[in-house]
Amino acid sequence: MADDTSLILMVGLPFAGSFLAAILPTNARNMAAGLAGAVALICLCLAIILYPAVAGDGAVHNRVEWIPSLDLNFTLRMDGFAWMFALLVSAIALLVVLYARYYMSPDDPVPRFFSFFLAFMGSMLGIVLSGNLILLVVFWEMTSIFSFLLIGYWHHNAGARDGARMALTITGIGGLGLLVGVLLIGHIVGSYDLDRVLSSGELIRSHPLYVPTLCFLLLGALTKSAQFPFHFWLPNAMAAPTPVSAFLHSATMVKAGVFLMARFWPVLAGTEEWFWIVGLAGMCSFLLGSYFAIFQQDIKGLLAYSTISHLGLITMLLSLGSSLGAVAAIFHMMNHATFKASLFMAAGIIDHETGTRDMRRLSGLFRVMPFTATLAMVASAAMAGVPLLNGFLSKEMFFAETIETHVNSILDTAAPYAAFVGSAFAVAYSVRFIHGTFFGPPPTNLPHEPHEPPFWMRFPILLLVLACLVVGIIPGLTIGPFLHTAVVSVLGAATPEYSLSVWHGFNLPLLMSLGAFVAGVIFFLCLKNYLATSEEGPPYLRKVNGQRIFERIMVAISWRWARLLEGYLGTRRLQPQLRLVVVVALIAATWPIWMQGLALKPPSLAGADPAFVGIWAIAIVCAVTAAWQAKFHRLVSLMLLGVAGLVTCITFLWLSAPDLAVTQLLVEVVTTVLILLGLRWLPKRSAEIVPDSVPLMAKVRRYRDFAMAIAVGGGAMLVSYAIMTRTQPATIADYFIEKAYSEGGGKNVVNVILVDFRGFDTFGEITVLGIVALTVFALLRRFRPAPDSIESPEQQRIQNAHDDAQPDRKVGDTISDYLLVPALIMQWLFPVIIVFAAYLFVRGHDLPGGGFAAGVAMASAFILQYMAAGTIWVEDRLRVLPVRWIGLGILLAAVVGSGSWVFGYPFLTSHSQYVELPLIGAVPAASATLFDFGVFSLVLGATSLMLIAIAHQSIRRLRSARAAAAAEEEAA
Amino acid sequence: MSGLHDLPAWAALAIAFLLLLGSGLTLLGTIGLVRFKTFYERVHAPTLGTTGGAGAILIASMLCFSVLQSRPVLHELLITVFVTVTTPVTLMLLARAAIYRDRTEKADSVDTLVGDRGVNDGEHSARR
Amino acid sequence: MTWAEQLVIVPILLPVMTGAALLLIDERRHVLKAAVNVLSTIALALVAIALLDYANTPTETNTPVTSVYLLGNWPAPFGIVLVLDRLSALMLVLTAMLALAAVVYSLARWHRSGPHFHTLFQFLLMGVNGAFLTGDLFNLFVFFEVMLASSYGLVLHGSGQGRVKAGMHYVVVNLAASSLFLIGVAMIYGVTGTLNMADLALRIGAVPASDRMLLDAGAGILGIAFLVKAGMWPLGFWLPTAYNAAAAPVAALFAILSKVGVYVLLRLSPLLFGVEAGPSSGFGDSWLLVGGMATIAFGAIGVMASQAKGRLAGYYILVSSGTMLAAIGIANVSATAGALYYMVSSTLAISAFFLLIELIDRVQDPSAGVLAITLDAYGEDLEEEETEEEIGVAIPATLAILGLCFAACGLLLAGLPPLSGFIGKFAILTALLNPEGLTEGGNLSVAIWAFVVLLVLSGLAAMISLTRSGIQAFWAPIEGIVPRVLLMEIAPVAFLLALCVGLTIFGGPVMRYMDQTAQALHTPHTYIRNVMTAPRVPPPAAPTAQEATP
Amino acid sequence: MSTTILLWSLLASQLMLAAAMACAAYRILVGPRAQDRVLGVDAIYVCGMLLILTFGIRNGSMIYFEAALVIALLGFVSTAALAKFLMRGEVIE
Amino acid sequence: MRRLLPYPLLTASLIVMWLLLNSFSLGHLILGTIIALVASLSMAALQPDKPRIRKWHKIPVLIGRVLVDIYHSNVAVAGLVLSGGRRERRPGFVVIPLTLRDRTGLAVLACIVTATPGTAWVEYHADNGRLLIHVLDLVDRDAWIETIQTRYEQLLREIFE
Amino acid sequence: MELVLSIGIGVLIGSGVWLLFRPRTYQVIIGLSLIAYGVNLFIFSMGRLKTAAPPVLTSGAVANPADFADPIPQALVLTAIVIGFATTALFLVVLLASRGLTGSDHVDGREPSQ
Ligand code: NA
Ligand code: NA
Repeated sequence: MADDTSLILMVGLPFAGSFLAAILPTNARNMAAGLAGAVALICLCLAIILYPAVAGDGAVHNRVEWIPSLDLNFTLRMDGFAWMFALLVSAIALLVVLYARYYMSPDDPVPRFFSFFLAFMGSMLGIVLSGNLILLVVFWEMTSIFSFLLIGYWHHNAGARDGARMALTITGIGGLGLLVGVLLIGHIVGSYDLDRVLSSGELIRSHPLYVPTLCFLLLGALTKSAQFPFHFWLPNAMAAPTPVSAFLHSATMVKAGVFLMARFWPVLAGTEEWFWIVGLAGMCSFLLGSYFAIFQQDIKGLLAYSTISHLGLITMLLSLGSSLGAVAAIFHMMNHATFKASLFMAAGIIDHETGTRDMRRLSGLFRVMPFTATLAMVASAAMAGVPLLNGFLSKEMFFAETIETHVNSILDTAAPYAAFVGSAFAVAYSVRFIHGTFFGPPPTNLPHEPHEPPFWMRFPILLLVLACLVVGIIPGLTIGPFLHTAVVSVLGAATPEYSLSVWHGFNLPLLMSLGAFVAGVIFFLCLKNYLATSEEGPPYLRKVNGQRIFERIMVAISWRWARLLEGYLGTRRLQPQLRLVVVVALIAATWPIWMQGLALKPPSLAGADPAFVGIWAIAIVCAVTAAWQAKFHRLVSLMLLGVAGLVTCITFLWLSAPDLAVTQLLVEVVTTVLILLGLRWLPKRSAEIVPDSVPLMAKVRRYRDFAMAIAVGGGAMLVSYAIMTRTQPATIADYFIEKAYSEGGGKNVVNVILVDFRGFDTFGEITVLGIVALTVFALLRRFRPAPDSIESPEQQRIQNAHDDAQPDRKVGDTISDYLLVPALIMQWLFPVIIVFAAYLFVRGHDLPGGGFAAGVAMASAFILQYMAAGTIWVEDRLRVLPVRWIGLGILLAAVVGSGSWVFGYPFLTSHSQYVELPLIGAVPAASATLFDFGVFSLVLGATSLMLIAIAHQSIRRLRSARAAAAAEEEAA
Repeated sequence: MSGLHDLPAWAALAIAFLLLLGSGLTLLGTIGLVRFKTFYERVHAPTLGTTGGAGAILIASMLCFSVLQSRPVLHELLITVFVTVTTPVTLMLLARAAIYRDRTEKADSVDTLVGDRGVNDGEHSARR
Repeated sequence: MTWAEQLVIVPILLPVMTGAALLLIDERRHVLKAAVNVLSTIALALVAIALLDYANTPTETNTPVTSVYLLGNWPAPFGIVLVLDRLSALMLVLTAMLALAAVVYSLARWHRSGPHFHTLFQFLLMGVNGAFLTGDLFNLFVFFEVMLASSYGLVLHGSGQGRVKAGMHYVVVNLAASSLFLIGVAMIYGVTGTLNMADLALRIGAVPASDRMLLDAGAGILGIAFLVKAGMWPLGFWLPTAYNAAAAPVAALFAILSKVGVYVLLRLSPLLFGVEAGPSSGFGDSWLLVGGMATIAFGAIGVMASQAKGRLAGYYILVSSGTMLAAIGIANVSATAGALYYMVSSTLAISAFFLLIELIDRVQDPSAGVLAITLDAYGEDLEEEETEEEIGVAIPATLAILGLCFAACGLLLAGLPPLSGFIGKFAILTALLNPEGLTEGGNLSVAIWAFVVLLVLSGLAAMISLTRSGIQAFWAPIEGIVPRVLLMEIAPVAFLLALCVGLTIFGGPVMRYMDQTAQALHTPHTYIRNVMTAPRVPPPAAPTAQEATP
Repeated sequence: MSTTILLWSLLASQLMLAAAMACAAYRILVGPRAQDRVLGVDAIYVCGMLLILTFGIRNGSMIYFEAALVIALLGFVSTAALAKFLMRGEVIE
Repeated sequence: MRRLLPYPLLTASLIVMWLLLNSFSLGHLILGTIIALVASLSMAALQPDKPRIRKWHKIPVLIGRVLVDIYHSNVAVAGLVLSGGRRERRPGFVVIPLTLRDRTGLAVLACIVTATPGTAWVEYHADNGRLLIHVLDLVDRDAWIETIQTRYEQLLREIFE
Repeated sequence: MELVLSIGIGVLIGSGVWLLFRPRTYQVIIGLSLIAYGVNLFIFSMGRLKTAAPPVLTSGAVANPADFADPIPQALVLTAIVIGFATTALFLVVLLASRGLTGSDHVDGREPSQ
């Protein structure tokens, strides 16, 4: 198999496996485990097969173009370091799968677990194998996501949910930081290709954006590796099933952070900023982690803090900027993975077999599970750094490095002391773990009766512990070459001389080790009794709970502050929104005028018709009064609005727009009726309910609104005046006037524009009308009047009561008397208006009028009948199917428009011609006329539909009352 | 303002007279609308415009266009007819509504609703 | 005219004719109406794809395809023109995809919860497609109105207090915006004497200095109208409420509506105020940038502050709009390309999310969906339709599938890898940081830094909020209520998400398309030339035959 | 001369009609009751119609005639609706 | 024929209307006839009472009277307005018992009464035929009853009943 | 003429805007109508003002555009009138529905808490 294909397979297989596992049935436990194991095994084998290539050529590449224009490609790249990690990831994955097969309960949806697990594994492999930084970020965030799912696997447990969320939030923030950092690197280097970036160290370090880049990248790395001050998510992630912890917190997830730091070590390390930031974070994590670990009562908590501490150790090593430190760091990454994985698994066995992980309740388990205990003890020893185990070797290197001077500073001077103290703490918590769990009196009162777990559950631990031993005893023969390959791939030419051997002579590091060992044991002995009963967490610092602080901050920022800000910066009320729209538009219009100035012709009334001035004086007074009266005197306001409308119509007429005048007049009539129909359903409102004194704030608001209204009105006035008094540029209108008759076949240019030149606008516009009518209809189908409007209007009740009370009258006499004569006239006007509508329609193309005006006129004929005789009367006689008219109108217009297709012309190409009819003479036969008929049909339908739909509300109420009465009768 | 210059003097003068008459009558009608004290008096006012006023102006219009176009232009007749037929509808409906409103407020018989008494005591808010 | 050229108008005509024809079918024949609607939508999708393919055909001269359709066979700039180019084709396809998902989803039950759903649905498509295709400013207004009118109907579809309240705000604010639109168009006409966009582009540079302030003021007012529709802060407060109130399929389709405003700005800003515009060049860009960023910030805050998923989604639309606006304000090709990709991805995702919300809410309260329709909608309606038993197949493993879809939506919305949400965001970010191209570097302004930070933080806000609501929906319930979800409800969600996956996998070609689109937008010569010289179909040999083009 | 007289009388007549409209508007504004206002609306519509007619004469054009016709034929619809609303509280029953 | 032409008078009027609106030509006559027919047919759908005119020749008489009265009352009312407050007016209501029952006749009467400045139709009770009118300057109540009844009602009854 | 019309436009739009900011739905609908008048006139005015020059050709001869008022704003206003009418109707019904469902005629569907 080609090497590059193997790379793809290594990343792809886990995802494929994940998908397969996801679709397995919930109870397919063994199949899921087998699948996961097989995938891990194949990955492991692939890694092993790839070793020669990696060791020989330095790196295996596979590049698949993804989005080349963004320099985002699916580039995989395996060098020694990546290989080491890939091996570690797949090997430990294999072991964890085996372990998990026994660990997971049949009640759990195990396939889902393995699905997440495999996806996580694939993401982790993706991180280590990415040859493109953006791709790395992709996988990086995917590990966050899948770890979230894995930690929250037992989501019925609130702790799991919170832990998962916190892990995701912290690592997600880190991931975003990493993204920004990577983007900055791309900005500096000009590429996201890892090879190019790795060879641009000098460029990056000398770039002005180096510090921000560094900070962002470290934000990613430190959060992922749970380094101070982002460490607190890790202990909470212990709510995950133990196999998850064993995998995530040994070889993967948290290792991704230090992996990244090591990966970028040649590019970023060696500066003072790097030293300080990384060093400080590492040292704090190292010390805090180990100190906190001592005081944990939960085994997994202890291991979690220990993980923080060990990763702090690695971080410290990387911070130093010395190549030997880097070697030690890489070495410790591997060592920590092996012993920590085994320890987590052991903790899981204890939990699984006893039902608890609380060291206060556990003791003397050595008696019941000696084999497991032995393994755990060896692994703990490795963790404590006991000689002949792998942990010892890297710790010695660590000591040796801390003693050296790197960047002369307090931090550097403090390093050896910190190393010593931290190691002593490590010994203390390791001893505590072993002592508290396996020794002491036999366990009592445990949830389960403890016993050894099945062999295959112990087996992974056994293998890992063996590895700890073998590496610890004969490092040079076992891990040596692989480590070297890894180191060389990171450090390249800067690879230092180092030796991997158990015995380096009796030197200061060894002395420190011994001292730390002794100090740690003594420290433990001092604390032993206290720890047996103490609360979780170290004394005094218990209250400083990172998790709680984080939660508080999160809740404050993401919830309380966000809501407050949402309230401050936004509104759910309509009026402020409208004010904003208006103000912003005002600013948008004022700004350019303000900046550039506006030259205005001096205002003058010369040339103005006095009558025109007069009617506008009326309109202005009426408009202002309409605005003023609209709250309490609705009818007055409506009438005044009508006056303003009438003056508008006359203005159109005066200024040479008879079509507009006719249309506006017709619309005016229909609108008035419409609003009157609506008024029936509005609450009574009279001035009496107004409190005498208006609160100050309301007054202020009113003045503000008033000022805004004046500003807007003044603006509109200025702008319209300015434009009206400027000479008009050459407009496209000239063309229309010239061609209206010769090509459009009509003399009324406006109408020709409407049905021909710009018929498409009309087509859209009538559709709007149709849509609105349908909406009105739909909304009224569900109309439910307010309780105080359900009754008949007061007038009708009084009149009916009056009729009822008079012996010679019956209910309804008043109305029939009232309408006796008017109704007759209105009825006889019906055909007259129809003829008038026909007139408007027919002459439209040559003179003012047209389909729209005709439609509205026709609709008023119907309305008049409804007004005269009532809904029921009319509908007994006329079948009004407005919805059909709407549909037919649109269809007709569209069909006429597309008729031109047949002749190969675009939509709406009109065909106009005067046809000689016998007896009649030349008749204009433009296809536009048919189009106009569609308009007519639609307008008629839409207008009637709206008015009738509202009118129907009155009789619907009657009908429902009648139905209710009938139902009552039936019941009685 | 083309066409008007083509009008013969007699027509121009006749039109001018009719126009002034019509608009004068209309104005008088609306002045009545302002001046009359009660609603029932005011009802009469607009009819001055719809009969005399409109009649005069429509005749002026007919005259003008008939002369200008040298053919009888009679479509103004339609306006006359429509106005004559439609104005009463509104006025009838309105007058009856006013009666009703006064009755419900005064609970009186019609016959007391005469003259200045009983009507319009300055209720300033239109009801609904 | 070739069929391909005639096809340009089909995305407008097909919906309107379908909508009209649906009116002739009796209201009670749901199945027939639904079938007509679905078939028409499918046909529309096919047409849109064909047009996209056509727009993406390489031309001999290597200039972008700009197909001009002269309505009524009147030459530009006098008649109305439709213009198909990569951008409009892209928007058409996007619309069709959302429509397809929404219509199928609605068949589960929403389409019966009020009259004329199908007609309004088709008319909305007509309006949206028209807005994307038209090359005429006033015709744009008309299509905006078509779109808005049907959206008014649809937002109120199903009635009920919440919808009516939200709908009222939606209607009023948009009416105000429509007035601004008219004023803006009128002013531009008053100063330049034309309505055709391409012609306008030619004339703007030549506007005399004494009139320029009026032109700019008109353009500013017009811009505000679009910004109201795009939901820019502080003009978009109506949006989350309205979208939250709308029925699920309606909200899903509405995801495209806020993009119409964005589209217009995207189209007009470089066309009218590009380098050719003389002193007006670059007009409004900095306002867009600042406003866009404010919108991102406000949207992100709202996303975090929202408990109801519908509101969250609504606020996310603001984030998405803000991102687009700010990217338009940046006015550079690669940022525009990235923004286009981002827009497609976020629109699909938000649409899927709107559909999903209703299904997820059933996890917490299985009766929620049904109640939403019937509770306060019917009242004492006598014409109440008979409540039919739901038709369709309920799907197994509902929770897992819902969870998966939710996760996918979450990733897309938060811009997390590996889905297209991340790629879109990354494309914008990398364009911001490398305005001259990745290998060129260049100086970065404070505004760009602010934009970068906002983009990143808005993703974070989405992540936090979505995690919160996801945990609440899927992990918190003690009793595992398995809601009844029909195949035709989940399939559209899956379809939209699959499109996002497709966008991810085929990121390369898609991004290339976006690059070319952005390139054409920023160098509109071809657009202008093709519109202004579009040949008329020669009139039949009539005596009055006019010359083909002026 | 006669044309001048005609033009002046047109002007005067339009002014008078505008004044008539003002009077009617006064009634609408002042009321005091709704029916008075409706009366004003009715009157103002008639005045408007006459104004349109005079305008047509003034321009010697019949093109403005439709507008007057619309008022004559349909203008009453809104006032009748208003009146009916006053009487019955409902325009269409 | 009756189906096609339910209201011949209406149809004819509509044709006249059409021809007045448009200039007279053969084409318009045909078109107008078609439109008028359609309009009459739609009117038929409303099933109004069919007015029957018995004495055609009285119509000009009526029109003449109305025109004269309108002229007189125009002058009278204009005078009233001009005189302002100087002359005392006595507005008042008059109840007029009518025997005319034909709806069309009543409608014509209503139009006449209302269109004439100075009188206004206020209320009509169909059951007892009592008509309430308002008169701007009510000098003599009985004279008004007399005028309405003899000058108009009688004529209308002749025409319509 | 220009001055009068521009003042008129300003007053119509200004009064409409004032009503737009009011809390009662009815005020808003009147406001929208006033704005619609103002905006229509505004659009119309963009074609400049011409008296007695309706864009209606008197003969079939080729016309001189200078003799006629600009027809385009007129066509635009016609469209705007129709759309304005439609939206008024729509808003009216929405306010009715809102009033019916919420019992309030406040634009926010509930009385403001004092
Ligand atoms: Na009278
Ligand atoms: Na009278």
